[in-house]
Amino acid sequence: MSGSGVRAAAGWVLRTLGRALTVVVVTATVVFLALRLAGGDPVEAVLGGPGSQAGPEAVAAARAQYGLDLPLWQQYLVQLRNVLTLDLGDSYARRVPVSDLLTAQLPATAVLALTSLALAWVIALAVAVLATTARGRLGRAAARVLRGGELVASVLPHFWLGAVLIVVFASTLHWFPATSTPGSPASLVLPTVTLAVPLAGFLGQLVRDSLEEAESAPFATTARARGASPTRVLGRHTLRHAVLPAVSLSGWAFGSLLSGAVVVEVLFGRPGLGRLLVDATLVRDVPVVVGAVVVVALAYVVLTVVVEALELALDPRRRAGDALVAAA
Amino acid sequence: MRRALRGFTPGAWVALAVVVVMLVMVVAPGLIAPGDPTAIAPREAFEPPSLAHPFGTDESGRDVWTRVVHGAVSSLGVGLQATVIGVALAMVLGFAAGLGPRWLDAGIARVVEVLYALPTMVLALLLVTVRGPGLAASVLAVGLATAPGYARILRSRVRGVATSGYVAAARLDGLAPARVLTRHIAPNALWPLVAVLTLGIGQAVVWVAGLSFLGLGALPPSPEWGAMLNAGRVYLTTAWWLTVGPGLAITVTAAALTALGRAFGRVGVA
Amino acid sequence: MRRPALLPLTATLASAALLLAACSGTAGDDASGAPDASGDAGAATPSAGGTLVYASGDAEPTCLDPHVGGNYPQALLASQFLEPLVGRDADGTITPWLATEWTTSDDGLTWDFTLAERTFTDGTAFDAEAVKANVEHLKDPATGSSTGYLALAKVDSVEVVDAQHARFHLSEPDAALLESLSQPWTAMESPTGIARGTDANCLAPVGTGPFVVTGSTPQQQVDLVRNDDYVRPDGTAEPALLDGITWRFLPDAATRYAALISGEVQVIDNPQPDTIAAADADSSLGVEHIDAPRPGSVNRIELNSGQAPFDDLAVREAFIRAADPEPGIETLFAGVTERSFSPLASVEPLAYSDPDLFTTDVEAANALLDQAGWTTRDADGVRTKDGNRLTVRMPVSTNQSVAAEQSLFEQIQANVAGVGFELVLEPMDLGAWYTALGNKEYEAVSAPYTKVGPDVLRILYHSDGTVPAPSGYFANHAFVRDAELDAWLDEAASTQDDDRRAELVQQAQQRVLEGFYILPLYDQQNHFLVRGATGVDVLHTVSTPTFVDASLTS
Amino acid sequence: MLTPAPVRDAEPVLAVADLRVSFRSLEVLRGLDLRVHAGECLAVVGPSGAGKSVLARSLLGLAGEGGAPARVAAATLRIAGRDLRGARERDWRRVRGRHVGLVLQDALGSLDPLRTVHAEVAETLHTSGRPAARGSAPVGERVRDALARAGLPEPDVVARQRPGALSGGMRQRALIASAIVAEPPLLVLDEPTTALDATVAADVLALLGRLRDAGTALLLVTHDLGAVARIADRVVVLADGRAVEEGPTARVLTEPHHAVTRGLLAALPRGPKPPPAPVIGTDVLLAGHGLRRTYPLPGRGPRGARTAVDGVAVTVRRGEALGIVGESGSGKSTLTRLLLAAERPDEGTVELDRAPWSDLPEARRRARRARIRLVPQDVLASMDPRRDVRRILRDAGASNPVALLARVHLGPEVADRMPRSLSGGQRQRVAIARALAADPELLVLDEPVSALDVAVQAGILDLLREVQDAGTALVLVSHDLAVVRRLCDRVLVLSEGRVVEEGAVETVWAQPRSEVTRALLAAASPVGGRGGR
Repeated sequence: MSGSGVRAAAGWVLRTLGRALTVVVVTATVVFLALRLAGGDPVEAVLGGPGSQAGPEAVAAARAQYGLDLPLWQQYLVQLRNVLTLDLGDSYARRVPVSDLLTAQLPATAVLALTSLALAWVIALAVAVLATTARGRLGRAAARVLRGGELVASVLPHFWLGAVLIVVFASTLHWFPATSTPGSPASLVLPTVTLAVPLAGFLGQLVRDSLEEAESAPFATTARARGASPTRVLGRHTLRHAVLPAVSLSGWAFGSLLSGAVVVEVLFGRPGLGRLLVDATLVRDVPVVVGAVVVVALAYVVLTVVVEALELALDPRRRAGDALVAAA
Repeated sequence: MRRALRGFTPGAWVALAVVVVMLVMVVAPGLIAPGDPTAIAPREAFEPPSLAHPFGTDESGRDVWTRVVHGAVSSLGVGLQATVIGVALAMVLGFAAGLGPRWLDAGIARVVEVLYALPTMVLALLLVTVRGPGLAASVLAVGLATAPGYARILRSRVRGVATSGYVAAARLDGLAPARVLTRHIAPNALWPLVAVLTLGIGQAVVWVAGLSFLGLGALPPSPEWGAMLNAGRVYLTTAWWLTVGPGLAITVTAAALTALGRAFGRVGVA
Repeated sequence: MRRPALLPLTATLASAALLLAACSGTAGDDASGAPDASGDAGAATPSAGGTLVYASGDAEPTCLDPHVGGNYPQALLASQFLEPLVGRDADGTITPWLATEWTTSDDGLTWDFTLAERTFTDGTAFDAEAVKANVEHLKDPATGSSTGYLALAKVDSVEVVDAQHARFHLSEPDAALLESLSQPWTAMESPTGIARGTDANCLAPVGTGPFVVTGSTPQQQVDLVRNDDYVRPDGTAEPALLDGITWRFLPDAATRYAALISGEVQVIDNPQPDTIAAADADSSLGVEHIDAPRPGSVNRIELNSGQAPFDDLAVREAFIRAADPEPGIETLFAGVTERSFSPLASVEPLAYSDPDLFTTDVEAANALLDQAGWTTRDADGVRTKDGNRLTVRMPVSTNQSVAAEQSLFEQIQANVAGVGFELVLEPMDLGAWYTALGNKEYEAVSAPYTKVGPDVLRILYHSDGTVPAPSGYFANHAFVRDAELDAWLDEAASTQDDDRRAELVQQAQQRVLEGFYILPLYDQQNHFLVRGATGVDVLHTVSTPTFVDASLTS
Repeated sequence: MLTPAPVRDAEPVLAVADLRVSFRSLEVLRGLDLRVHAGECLAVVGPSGAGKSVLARSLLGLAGEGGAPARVAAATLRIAGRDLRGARERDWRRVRGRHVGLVLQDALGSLDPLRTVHAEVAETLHTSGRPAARGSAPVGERVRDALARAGLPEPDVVARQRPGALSGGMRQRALIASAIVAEPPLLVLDEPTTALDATVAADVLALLGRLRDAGTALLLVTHDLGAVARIADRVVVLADGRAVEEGPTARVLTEPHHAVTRGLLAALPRGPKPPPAPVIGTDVLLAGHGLRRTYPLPGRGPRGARTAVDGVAVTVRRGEALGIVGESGSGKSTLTRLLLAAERPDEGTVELDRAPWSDLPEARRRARRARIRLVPQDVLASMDPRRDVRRILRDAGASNPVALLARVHLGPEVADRMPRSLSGGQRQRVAIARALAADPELLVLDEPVSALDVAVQAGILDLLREVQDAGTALVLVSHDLAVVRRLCDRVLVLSEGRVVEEGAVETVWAQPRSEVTRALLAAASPVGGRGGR
């Protein structure tokens, strides 16, 4: 790599770190302020939850232990320092370091989100390809059904879909368990499907739109004129064009997955960040909520970096060398 | 608009018809379902669908059909409000980023990123803890959560329009910048949002419904669809029909709005 | 379950499922939690060993030590590994447990307990020192105890007479001391365990109970294994049949029931009333239903008499006359519970009922409101007086209220709307709910209170209960301030005379009911559904389940 | 310049009889007969909508491309000896690439932008059987060979690049390389030079000529009669789905029989500017002195820069028509922008009517912008898609849009149309009308006819002549010398940002002094002829 290349890489790393820092600090601040303005005394989280009838000495002791007797701005600075040092402090309610708690909960959510994302992409691509390449009367009818299915899937509320899946596949057919068992892949099936189906519907529409566009582009015609089979045209040309817009919308997918994870984790009784967030918010366990949101925000930054890399891999036009020539 | 309709596929026409029916439900629900959506009859609870009760009755003996019809106002209302909030915020961000100097564009990119990094559910949870119960927090959360997406679309549209041939032509025709903005940039940048908006309302309806699962939805006894769907969900094994009405209402409405939005997008100025 | 009704759904989703089955490989085979559900309770035979899976709908305790804070989820779990000094049988009689006998002085200020010979599961001996350490732990502000701290408010100190004898010194007589000591929140923990500090003790408190906490996965489960050296309250050394219990947290009621039916779990709590009824009605499901209403207060709506409009007796009566919850209770709870007309739970022997006070009478309600000056109605049909609407704000804790209960509130909302009340139901999370209560931003509220014995009346209706704790919490939500009632409750709390106590308790209940401070609804619901296990029993203190004689059926 | 007629008795590479193609109820081709022999180039010409593109696609079994399912029927359809009547998709795939290659007009769109040139060119080899097994050179070598044959310098470098990194001419060559890599006996070319500069187009045509000479049968679909004259042996004139005239190129172009053919030829711009000579004032309307404009190259730091306009002086007199010609990248567009004060020169100034123009702040220029108006190259993009023609004209200052439309020979009904729904010629007229709305003294036209059909082109040129005769000065930017000669009084030849030649059009035409001008003249349409025959 040339000197300018090294400089460019260093600049990129700095920029990314700067972005991460901004996002983390801003989200942590927003969450801290929101929770502290929300009403509900965090000290109750220490004393066994809201509605505590602990005596005044107990309350004072707890306040002192967790620094809740400091002025709010000092508490904020402490919180911010904790975030920036990735120490994150201790949970008020659970009395363990937030980082331990998050380390324990993150994998479950990550596995759920990633398997769902993978499944959603598989479904979306399969449906888009089937719907686009369908031939004949029957095929076109099937394609129409698939398109309608995509549309409906994209608007299914997670909680309802999950509930229906549980009733059908857990309590009626006994195919898959409704709840999570550590280390059991089968217990991942229903939550994954619940998360994946609406996302697949959304991605599928995007992919299909751009696939149809790419299939009618001149380069596809040219490829066919070279004797390329439909499979080859799809595999070597159009599919790559088709996934690009959906990949760019990964920020949206991220939000959808994380929001869905909150619902799915509660519904299926799975451990995970989403459920942790809900529970911690209810009891005003500020360090846990801040920590969880910061982790989510960092995950988002990581995701955008991955997406950028993916876009570069998929679309060489974005690479520096070509961009120079194209711009000139 | 007339030109837009000419480009409609049969599917888009069906979607348009559904939306029109929904609008009737909003404007004059009594025409379709004359009953009182909150009138209880505990002794007639959990009745399966029949001619008298097309969607059955719920746990309090209320007619689910009547509630679904009367719920259109609040359900579509929240979708619309959330989308309006999202679009309003997006317009500020999008135009500022699209027309402003580089540092402003970069700053707004950060704001958008932060909004993206806070998933809808998390935003909603936080807002509900701050603002208290009711739909207002959900609406605001969904509005905020959808804003970054709109803002990004708008920013690139504004950029695109601002560098377009007709804006350049207008400048060379001697048109003042403010007039260029109001006459050319704003209408052309906002036009594609009609499609996105339509689509967004449908999505917002679904989001708000999703929030009711966490108890962040409409206040009882409002027949908001998401709240109904969540209330009916717990009886899925014993009274499945409770979710059919609101479930259909949500999916059909959102699907129709999505289809319509996509149709607008296709025939509109692409 | 109505299988035919589900067919369309099944058909639509079946294709997707097929796809997934292919993706997940041998999912169907190794689904550890999804065994064949054809098991029939009639043919089932109990077998020793095995791990029972319990699915709790209650919040996951953030600390397993019930001394810290002290809520019902902690009690549920603590009942499996901690034991109290005394027990309580079905008719309310106090029975020996870790204390084999006890005497009290004439002035009621000194109690002597003779202790059983037990060893904590960490090897520490259970003796008078341990009892002293436990009481001190509960009373130490640093522990942050709430429930146990209140229960032992009158205990000044514990004196170690000798290893097997502990003497309690009280500041004033406490008629409810034994009942207080029977609760899981005051159960005995190993002093060695307590000495580890709150953080460690929260993760795995050490007791003398039939099971031992071995670990926990946050938001997933707590693992319990059998205490092989367990000695039962009657002194026989006989460990539990099960190898252990997996205590899981499944917040969603529908999912819990589905997990029970699919065989993933054997016991669930907080089931939906409709699923209880379905299980009761269909014996082929093989579900055993245990109905164990909680002691203490009944589930009721308290009317805030401390501020308008419910500072007016007539308005309170009008509300209660118009509410008409009975049809709703019948349908929503599908016969699994009955309407209550008492401030106290039906399991309390001293509960006093007066159904006549609660007959529905819309005309009377209207007349009462007219009398009270709420004569005009606005466009929404809500009564007004001096420009104020007859609005009743009711914060509803979505974490504490099951769906059926929230539906019942909606029905009451519709009913009282008929006479001109605007009942605003405000669903909110627990934190916000307590905040609303603390700020007195409510006119009506439902806040069940679990405590063993009629002493709960003193907590809920004594004017002392209107003074908030440091957190802002106060128990007397109805804001009852009645000097005579206070006197009766004080005397009931300290009298050594059981008959006098019964008389006072009844008088007090009568006063509360006649003052229309509360609208009693039904017992605090506490049901367990069991499938694939037998021998599950319930303790008669705070109705927590015990699995000491439970075994899995195959 | 025509090659000797090939041997006719051999089996033709392409034989088509009574070819009919219809989409739903619309018949686009109505019985067409074609024969192309090896080493022969057959041109198919005709006005827009004659069915030329459908024909090109039908010959590869791709008539249905673009959505609507097509019905294709023919009495004969033979390519390289294979009967393809009723051929199924699988049969067609064996023919495409190997026996017939296709080159489309839009080279940028026709090459997959995400793939390297190598991948695109090699594709045919991968689809038409296993290349290695066919006993020929390995793929890399054959791709290299094809690129070299297509006239690309440094084929190894080009092979690694992506289409986006290539210039228009290189892209077109790469596309041709991808069509000839498997050495098909028949090459179908759909408007292969339309999007190219005259000189580049001439090179590409020369390449095609070499391919033909090497024995490839070419079917050239085009509306560019100049291209036809250069390489076609025979011409088929298509109108309304039928062949209305067929014959050797020389005969068809010089003695057209059919009205359509005559119309096509008549519309070609040729010859000098018709009299009467316009009234040209003596005072200078617009003058640029020492204009220089440099663009930084992105990512290259302060050192990297490209000088687009380098010390240009230009004057336009009142009522005069000035032509600015040059190849792509010669600085034409930048100079136009400088004259319009759309951007500021790095050095030098532009004066309008002897008053400062480029040096003024934009706010003070605005009032005078009515005096100098632009008709941009991409006319459609310059019109707000949300506004109809009436509003577009009003926006530009027209008080009576209908009268203005009449001035550009458009009916009043056009006022209510949206720009998208207009034909290319109509759009161009609307654009001119808009530019005329404020009665400017100078009209700057950037390639006003390059995207238009010859017939439409002629009409626009006539209109511009009318505009000049009415007293408006014109600056016509074009790469087509024939167009400039037809319309302009004076011409400025640009190359690499500098003026290489300047003078009266006829003088430059007759005695070009610079190499660049000579090359442009050589590339200019030979049908028009240098001498105006």
